[in-house]
Amino acid sequence: MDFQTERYSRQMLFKAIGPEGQKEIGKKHALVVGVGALGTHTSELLARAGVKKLTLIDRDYVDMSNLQRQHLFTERDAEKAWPKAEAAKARLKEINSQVEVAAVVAQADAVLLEALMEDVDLLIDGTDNFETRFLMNDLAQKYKVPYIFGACVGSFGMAFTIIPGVTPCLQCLIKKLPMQGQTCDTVGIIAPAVQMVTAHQGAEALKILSGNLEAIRKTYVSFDLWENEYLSLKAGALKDSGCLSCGENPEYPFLQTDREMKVAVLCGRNTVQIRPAESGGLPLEQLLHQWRSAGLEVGGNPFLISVAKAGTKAVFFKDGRALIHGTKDLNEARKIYHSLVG
Amino acid sequence: MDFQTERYSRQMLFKAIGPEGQKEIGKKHALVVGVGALGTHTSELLARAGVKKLTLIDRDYVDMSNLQRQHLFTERDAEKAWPKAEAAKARLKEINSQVEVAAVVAQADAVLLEALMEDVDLLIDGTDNFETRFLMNDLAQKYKVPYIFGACVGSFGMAFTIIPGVTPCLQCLIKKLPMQGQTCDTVGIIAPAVQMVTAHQGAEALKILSGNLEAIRKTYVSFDLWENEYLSLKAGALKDSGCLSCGENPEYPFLQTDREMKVAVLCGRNTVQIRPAESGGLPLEQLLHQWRSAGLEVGGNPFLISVAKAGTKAVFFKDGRALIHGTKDLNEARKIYHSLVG
Amino acid sequence: MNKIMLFAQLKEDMGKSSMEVVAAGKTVGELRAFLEKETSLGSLDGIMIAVNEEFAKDEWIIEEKDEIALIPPVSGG
Amino acid sequence: MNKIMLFAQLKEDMGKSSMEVVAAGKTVGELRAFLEKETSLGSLDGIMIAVNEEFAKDEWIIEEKDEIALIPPVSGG
Repeated sequence: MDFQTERYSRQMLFKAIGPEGQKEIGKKHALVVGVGALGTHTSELLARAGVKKLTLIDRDYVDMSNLQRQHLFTERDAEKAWPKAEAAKARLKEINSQVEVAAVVAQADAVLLEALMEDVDLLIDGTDNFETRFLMNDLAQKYKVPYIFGACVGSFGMAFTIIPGVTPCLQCLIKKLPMQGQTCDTVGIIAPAVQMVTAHQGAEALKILSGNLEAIRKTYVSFDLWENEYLSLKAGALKDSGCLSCGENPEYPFLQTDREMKVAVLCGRNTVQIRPAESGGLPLEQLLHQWRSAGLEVGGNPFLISVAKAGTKAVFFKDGRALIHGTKDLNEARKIYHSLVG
Repeated sequence: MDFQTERYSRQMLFKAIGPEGQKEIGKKHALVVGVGALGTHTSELLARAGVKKLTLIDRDYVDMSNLQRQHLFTERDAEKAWPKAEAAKARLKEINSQVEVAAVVAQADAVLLEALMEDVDLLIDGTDNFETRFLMNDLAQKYKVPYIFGACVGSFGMAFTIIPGVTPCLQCLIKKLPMQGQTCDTVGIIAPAVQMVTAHQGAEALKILSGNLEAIRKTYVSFDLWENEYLSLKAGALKDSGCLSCGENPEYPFLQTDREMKVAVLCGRNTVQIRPAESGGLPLEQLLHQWRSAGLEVGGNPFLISVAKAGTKAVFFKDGRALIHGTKDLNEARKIYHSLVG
Repeated sequence: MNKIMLFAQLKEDMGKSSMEVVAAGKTVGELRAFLEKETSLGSLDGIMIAVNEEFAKDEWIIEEKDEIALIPPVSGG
Repeated sequence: MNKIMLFAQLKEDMGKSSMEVVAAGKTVGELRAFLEKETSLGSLDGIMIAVNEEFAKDEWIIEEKDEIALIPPVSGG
């Protein structure tokens, strides 16, 4: 048995994959958007499984609070504040030197992601916000590439496989950008919830990459590991022929750059302004409640709330707009915004 | 926020754990028996979660075929054939230098395990055979320590939390040592099945270690990620007051060293003889079928089967006995035995 | 009566994991509006609603004894 | 009739994921012996049997329409 055959022998012994499926996996390129908890787990899994290429995209760097649930990273990565995509790439190369890994340290916006789509076979969700998820959802539809959605918070999580032309898309399932304020920064997260999501994402990825399309899960999984709950929900009825993302006359709204979240430094001030893609507005009262119970220092009035966070002060308005005082760094401001709103 | 508070901040934000639960986790010692697929995942999870101490025990060394599903290990570990417990320890120290890690490179037999039990708070199942699981099950009962059972093969897996005095034990659930011949070496394994088991084992471990005993799962989970199946089965009815492991008059049969599997080099020959703990016998026909469909070279007659495997020839008799020709290494012989029979 | 199962923050908001409501005859959209108005769940915008383990559109009419689940999408990752 | 759900290698052995059997009135132990004798499942030693999502002892008596699951313990790790 040669080196590579030995390496993947247990995966090839699994009948539904076999040597043929392994060969298929070895030709495939997956784009992992977000290299945090979900993204590090799925990219480690796919590197070990022997995909041809992984592209990892993340704007953030490793910090101490990531180590509790984000694989691939060590204390040294946190001390050096290494970019997540680069730190992940370095470790993945030690794990499987045969896999091509491209690290992109940047904001995953529409222009960048479209430029990366050329030979991508699969989109994997590792992001921490719905803005980027809706963008990935549009990309999946426009380029006819499967997209494996996943998300988690606390002990709760969910996963769903979106196959263009077959299943409903994320926009069919969730009409509006959800802004509930439950994020890992407000209600925490335990690592097993991450693993539970990536176990589902990983199995779906192996089915898709090995050509076992008939095995793909048709249900939306939602679970709570602390409450010992597991739901597998049929989703087909939500497929909407009028959907602007996957319907008969798609417009891919999140690929329209004029609809993107606007992030800009306010002229002459140490403040970044953020205007979200949709102007559905923010449920200020609910957010106030979430942030207060997360132990954050909160103030405000009926028109706005202010929150102290990581040395900055973030002010949120009812119309969805936010000002992040104390920084001129656009990525840091985005990070704070998503860590508070989702 | 100091260093450690920041590190575990997202876990402490999770309400059921909180700062108090985190403090409890930081006082606890978990014994992980078997550092393969399950053991590497759970020990990484517990090291990241901030337990006080992990003891890792495994007799084996890293090889190429492990890398597809066993975390913590790299190509270099496989090239150097580093002992799994030591390779895991080295990586865990990079991940969390605050956690004490003891690596034990040895066969996990009754004498050794009993010697390790002194201040152990939790037993975690990372083994690949039921002989060792039944031993852990007896240990759990004798020392009143929770034991989190887990196992997987193919895309199929299971997990169950055993609390002495409360839940049925493994012996109540499975009366006899199962010998079905379905192992990772005969039907393969995909990494997401491993993650799915360890997500459950990890969540249960965090509940136990943080003192959230009321949240412990009372059901036996069994799933198949390829078939999209998930069962959560009530197990209480199987609790057996006459059980020799957890009943009213326990004998802890697997801690009796005269009942252990006997492994010995045959005098003057390059052959190891193995006699399993129980003489229930082997289902030769079933094993023949399994091995043949795994592509192994099989021969034999109604009284015995021979299988070629890893440069050795293993001969199995109806009474459960086996001869492993071509080695004098007891651990290698055990490994081959369990890789074929389970 | 209909059992409504709550998950994640909805469970916390209500302080319980399920509740009983008379929903038969209502559409899913009407139930959503009713719950927003009559309970302390707050805005259910973006919350997905499943009836008997199947996601249902807002026009779907709920029947007696149908089991309803409110699934909040969460954003972490 | 009773539906018997099969998992892991049992599914492969039978070439299907479930089968129908008349089991009402039999104990779980009798069903085990019956399946070993009348089907190609082979020895069910060590296979756990659940009735309506609850593991049952060998003496448990199966009723009409009870759903039965055969769960093989596997050894990998």
